[in-house]
Amino acid sequence: MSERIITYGEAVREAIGQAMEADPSVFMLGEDIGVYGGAFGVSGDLVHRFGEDRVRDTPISELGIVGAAVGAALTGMKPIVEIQFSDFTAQAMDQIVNQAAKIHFMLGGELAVPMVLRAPLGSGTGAAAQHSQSLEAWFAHVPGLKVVMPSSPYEAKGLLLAALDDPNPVIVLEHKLLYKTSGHVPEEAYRSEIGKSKVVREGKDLTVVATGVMVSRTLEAATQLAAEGIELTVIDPRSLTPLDMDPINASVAQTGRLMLVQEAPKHVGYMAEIAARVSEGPAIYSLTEPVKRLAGLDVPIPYAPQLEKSVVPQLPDIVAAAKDVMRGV
Amino acid sequence: MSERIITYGEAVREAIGQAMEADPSVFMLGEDIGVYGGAFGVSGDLVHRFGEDRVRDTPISELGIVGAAVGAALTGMKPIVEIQFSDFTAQAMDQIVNQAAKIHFMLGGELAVPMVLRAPLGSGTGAAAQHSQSLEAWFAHVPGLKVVMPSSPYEAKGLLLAALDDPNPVIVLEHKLLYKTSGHVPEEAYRSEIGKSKVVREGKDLTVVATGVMVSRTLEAATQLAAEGIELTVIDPRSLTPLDMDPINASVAQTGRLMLVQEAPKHVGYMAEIAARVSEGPAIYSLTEPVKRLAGLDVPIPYAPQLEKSVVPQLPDIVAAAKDVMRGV
Amino acid sequence: MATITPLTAPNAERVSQDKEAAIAALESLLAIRFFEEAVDGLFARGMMHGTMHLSIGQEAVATGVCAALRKTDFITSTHRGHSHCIAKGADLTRMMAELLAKQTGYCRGRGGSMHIADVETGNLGANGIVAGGIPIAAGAALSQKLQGKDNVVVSFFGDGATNEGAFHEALNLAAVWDLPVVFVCENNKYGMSFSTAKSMKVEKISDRAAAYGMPGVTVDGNDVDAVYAVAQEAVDRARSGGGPTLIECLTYRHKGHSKSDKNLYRTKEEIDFWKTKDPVGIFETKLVDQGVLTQEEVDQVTDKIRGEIRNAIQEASAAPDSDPAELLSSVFREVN
Amino acid sequence: MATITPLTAPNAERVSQDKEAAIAALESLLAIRFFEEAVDGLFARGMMHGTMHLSIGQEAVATGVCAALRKTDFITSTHRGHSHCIAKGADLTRMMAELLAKQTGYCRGRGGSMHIADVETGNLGANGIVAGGIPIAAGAALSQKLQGKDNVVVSFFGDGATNEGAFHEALNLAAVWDLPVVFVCENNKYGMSFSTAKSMKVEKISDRAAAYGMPGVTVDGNDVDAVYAVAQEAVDRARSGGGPTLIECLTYRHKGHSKSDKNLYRTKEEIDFWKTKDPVGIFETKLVDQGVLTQEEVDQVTDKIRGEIRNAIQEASAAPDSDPAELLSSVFREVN
Ligand SMILES: Cc1ncc(C[n+]2csc(CCOP(=O)(O)OP(=O)(O)O)c2C)c(N)n1
Ligand SMILES: Cc1ncc(C[n+]2csc(CCOP(=O)(O)OP(=O)(O)O)c2C)c(N)n1
Ligand SMILES: [Mg+2]
Ligand SMILES: [Mg+2]
Repeated sequence: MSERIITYGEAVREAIGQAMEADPSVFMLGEDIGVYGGAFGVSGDLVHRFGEDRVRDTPISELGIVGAAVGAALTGMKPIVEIQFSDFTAQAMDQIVNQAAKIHFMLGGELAVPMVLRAPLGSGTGAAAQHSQSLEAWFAHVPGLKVVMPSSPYEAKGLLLAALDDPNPVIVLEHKLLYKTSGHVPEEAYRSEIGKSKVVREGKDLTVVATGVMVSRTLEAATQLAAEGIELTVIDPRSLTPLDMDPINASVAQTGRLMLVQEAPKHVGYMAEIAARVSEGPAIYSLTEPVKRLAGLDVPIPYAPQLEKSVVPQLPDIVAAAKDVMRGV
Repeated sequence: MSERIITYGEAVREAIGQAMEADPSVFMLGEDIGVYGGAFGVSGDLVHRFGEDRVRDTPISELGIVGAAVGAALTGMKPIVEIQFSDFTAQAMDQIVNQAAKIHFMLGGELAVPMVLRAPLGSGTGAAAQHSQSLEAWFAHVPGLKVVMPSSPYEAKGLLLAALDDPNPVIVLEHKLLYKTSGHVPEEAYRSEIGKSKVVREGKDLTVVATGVMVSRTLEAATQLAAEGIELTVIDPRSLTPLDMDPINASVAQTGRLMLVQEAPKHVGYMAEIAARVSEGPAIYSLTEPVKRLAGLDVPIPYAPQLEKSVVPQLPDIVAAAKDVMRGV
Repeated sequence: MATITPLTAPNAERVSQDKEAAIAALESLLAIRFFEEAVDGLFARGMMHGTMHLSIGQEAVATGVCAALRKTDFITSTHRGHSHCIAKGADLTRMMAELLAKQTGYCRGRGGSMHIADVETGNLGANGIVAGGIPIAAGAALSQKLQGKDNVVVSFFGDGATNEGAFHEALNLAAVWDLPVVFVCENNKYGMSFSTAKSMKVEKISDRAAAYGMPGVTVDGNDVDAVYAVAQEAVDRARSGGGPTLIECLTYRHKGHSKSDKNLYRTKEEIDFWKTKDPVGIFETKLVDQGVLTQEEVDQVTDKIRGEIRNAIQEASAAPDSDPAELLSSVFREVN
Repeated sequence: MATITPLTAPNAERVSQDKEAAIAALESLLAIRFFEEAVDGLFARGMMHGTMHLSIGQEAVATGVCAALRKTDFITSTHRGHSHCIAKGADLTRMMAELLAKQTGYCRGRGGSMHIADVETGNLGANGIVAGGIPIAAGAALSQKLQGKDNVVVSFFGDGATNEGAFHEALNLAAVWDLPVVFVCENNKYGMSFSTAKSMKVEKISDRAAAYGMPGVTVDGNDVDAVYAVAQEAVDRARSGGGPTLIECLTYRHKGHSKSDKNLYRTKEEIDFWKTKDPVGIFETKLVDQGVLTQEEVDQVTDKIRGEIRNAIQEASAAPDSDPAELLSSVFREVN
């Protein structure tokens, strides 16, 4: 089979298109997703294929939109909400956290909220502090939400289709810098399992867990490091909630070293959870070095390109940090 | 000096009253803080002392209220916003996170947002899932916010006065169950330092870090355990951002054992950060046992008293968990 | 099970003109009243947990509105939601069981007073968040439209809720999408302690409809007939594709906001005045005066409903307490 | 430094009737136009980072409104904020430096186009969040009132912003507290790609003022004189304790929403039509026609402003790049 190469953005669009073809209850709503094609071009031509009813442009009112999705999900539809920048989920936190996440449990289990909320996160586009955050830790901390972070075109499609099969609210955090990156994506509708971490590279020296854009960046680092004789295992949790620790623990047992890479600010970020889980279990006894967290600085994302790059782990930072761990510093 | 005993709620009120007397720029705004006296009775008679202008009842519009506080703070005032239940910060996350937290940095450092946002968190009152959350991890993760969690009447006053001295936005997360608890509170206006953890009990066997209502609950557990010959060091970080690890690391170096107690759901909760910090530093080599996190279950808070109690660490749970750590299970 | 006769649209202009509809409405008014008096008592005796928001004094709103609805229509409700729940046809035993933290309660004891939902009767849930249900109602209405169903959604909320952004965004969405939804504001003059006179500068909350280009109407919320009339018109409009309406029902709660209310923000005179406009008494008197029911028939209905409430309390009390064992497994709906 | 003559209230009813005020207004219009044409060019040549929202075509709004303001008055601005910034009196060099990611920029390179603030001229900041500045403006106005100052606050925002909950909550607060604030909506017919015809069902956005019991007025936003007239009235009312006003300025942006806009949602005809209503050209013509300025004088002003913009670019380009070294230390303001 020849590899079909498409972009991450196209992979998301393809997943939505296939879901909408297969299931009339699936529809999209969000700002500028119609004729504009989406702020990041993700919805593209979907409005022409499925019409304005099912690819529904909305007024600028994130709380209302997410609330509308909750109401639609409660009554037989399967909405996909697009929030233009994940920063604007701040506007909609009540509907996401106090409503969508809790309704199934709180109302006794008869009702459910099968909806998908997609939002791009991350820095690197010069959009500054209010358009560049990585807020995955917020959502991952809320019982009742599932949270996935596709790190490649393949996962962008597979995780989104899995999210659409799930009868619960699923937050899909896409990364802006990945939209235009390309990779192998099968044409058929396949699923990536939510709740299974994926080992994307195996190596004997150092276990690295990374999310979002940091997965491909870490893979690049791994290639560089391999040339210097350092072999990385790279694990992409894919789903932050639920989190599958098995491959991480297994790998740490082999390598004895653990590095965690995220774009979000370090303090109380998602990777703290993985460090905590390791520190709580038998894996802690396998560690020959302290855990290393490589994360964004605890600052808002600045505008200037040189500043923006300096606050988030870049390729050389990952390489250097891995070497530090190997050298025991 | 005889100990003056007042409640936690009274301590908060006293701090506000002293600040308002000392500084005309201090004022309060929030829902039902005027003649009603506040949903938890905290503002009490302040409206009679300082008038409706400075103890300002607001319409039900959390986003607007916090935004108004931001605007007032930018232009010479020092607002104290009360959000009735910390769950409703969800409504105001944009103003808290995208505005208040970022303005000083993002706008180049000339402007600042000296405001205090007080909100009660926690379960135990039968108010169910939308009125019982412990969302401290959200705020602690946001660069530009300081976050404190007073665990006693003494800290309620000291941390609030310190927050009011701070030229930055400070989130003060009070615990509902503590409002009616009493303790020693000096009459004069004193400050608790933000960014300094406090060792509230010293013992040689096990280091326990706890926040909010879990501090007093852990102290009770410590008393019980002492009777059985197990001596706990209990540390209250008081400020979650910035976090002071020094006493924690120092204590772990002595005890070799670390237990972390929080009410919030465990997954991606605040205590993961402390575990991660320990796992990253030399303290990891002092550990003779894995770290133990005792936290809320990863579920929304249920209504029924027996359910509500079962999802959050109670006194017997703390005692049992400490013994488990001591026994190495 | 403890149930009342389902509300029904009268075969006449007014509810009070059709004996069958009138009896159902009276049952609804009384069931709400007695249910809440009962839980008020249980709470006072420490037999109930949490907090409680009573709609005593506001019974005509839910009753009049739900008389205009079909069973397949949906509602979203509020923290002060017992009345909506009962008027839409909920089982009083399961409601009571929920408040008593029983496994047989509507939410299996997880929700309590503020979170009762009833799939059976289209109640999408009470809501602890002020204005939280309004966007959800818009979404449920969008869902009906997309599915080509002719169900209507009613969203109940208070005066205070109209100051929340969620109200604004939801009404705008409903308007631009011509959704089959009716927004019913129960203006009881206060959002907790804060009066509408202070919380907004409009004379009538229904004036806010103009900001969304939708019809707005204000009605005496203590008069079942009046509420029914405007609700029926709005529901018809919604069902026939005419889009949303904002209805403001002027009413009053006799009790405090919740259990912790000391009533410092309103006068005894005001409360007494509104007690003279008691919706239950007004409706009873009207029925007897108009000769639709005799006083004996009213008394019979009263006895029946008292019996149902007693029944509900007994059945609910006998049920097993809700069980912590199953909590963890039900945060997520199982993936099939 | 590259500055223009500060805007000033005319000694006449209209700006165009007072030579001094008219020159200042013309400088403002041209400075906004040329500044944005310059950054558009720099962006196209890859010399600028991030994104950019241009207000070319909307210059009369900021100019007319700020002519009615004092230096001590405050504004809150938007993602499309260059015009407000310039009209309020910002230094063009520091603005340009910010866009060029320089240490000397208004935000030391941390904010970029969407976050310029200027303490000096009372600009509390552009805002990347649609409607984010509106509640902040209400708060700044509350602050003036509490401090007994007679400053006024103007909040600029777009048509799309009026669909956000933040708009609703802020206007309501301003109304009930009688705050000295003027809400200026620049209705350029689109929120990104979504037209007001689809995003709301009101004829005029100013009709939304009724929901807050405040005056609302719609004005030709491409006419400096017309904008000034309504702004002056609203500012006077605010300053004298008469409370807030909602002003809707009808205008149009000639350029796309931002750099990624393919303009698929509007027609060439519509764009061309609005170009015939260019606020800069209209004002120039009026001044010459009315004999307030000669064409030569207009040309002189034009040359002066072109020079200032060139100057700004040169000075800004020569400044040092913003420095990562100091980032970590300035997340919090130092505790004294
Ligand atoms: C978002 C939010 N803010 C505040 C509260 C606290 N609260 C609960 S009910 C209430 C008053 C609501 O007033 P209104 O909408 O008029 O309804 P009523 O209680 O009068 O029925 C308040 C402030 C809440 N539950 N949710
Ligand atoms: C809360 C929020 N939602 C969405 C966006 C993305 N966005 C930026 S500008 C814009 C359009 C704003 O329209 P309008 O208020 O009319 O202002 P204009 O761009 O026309 O000046 C949108 C949707 C945002 N920045 N903030
Ligand atoms: Mg009310
Ligand atoms: Mg616009």
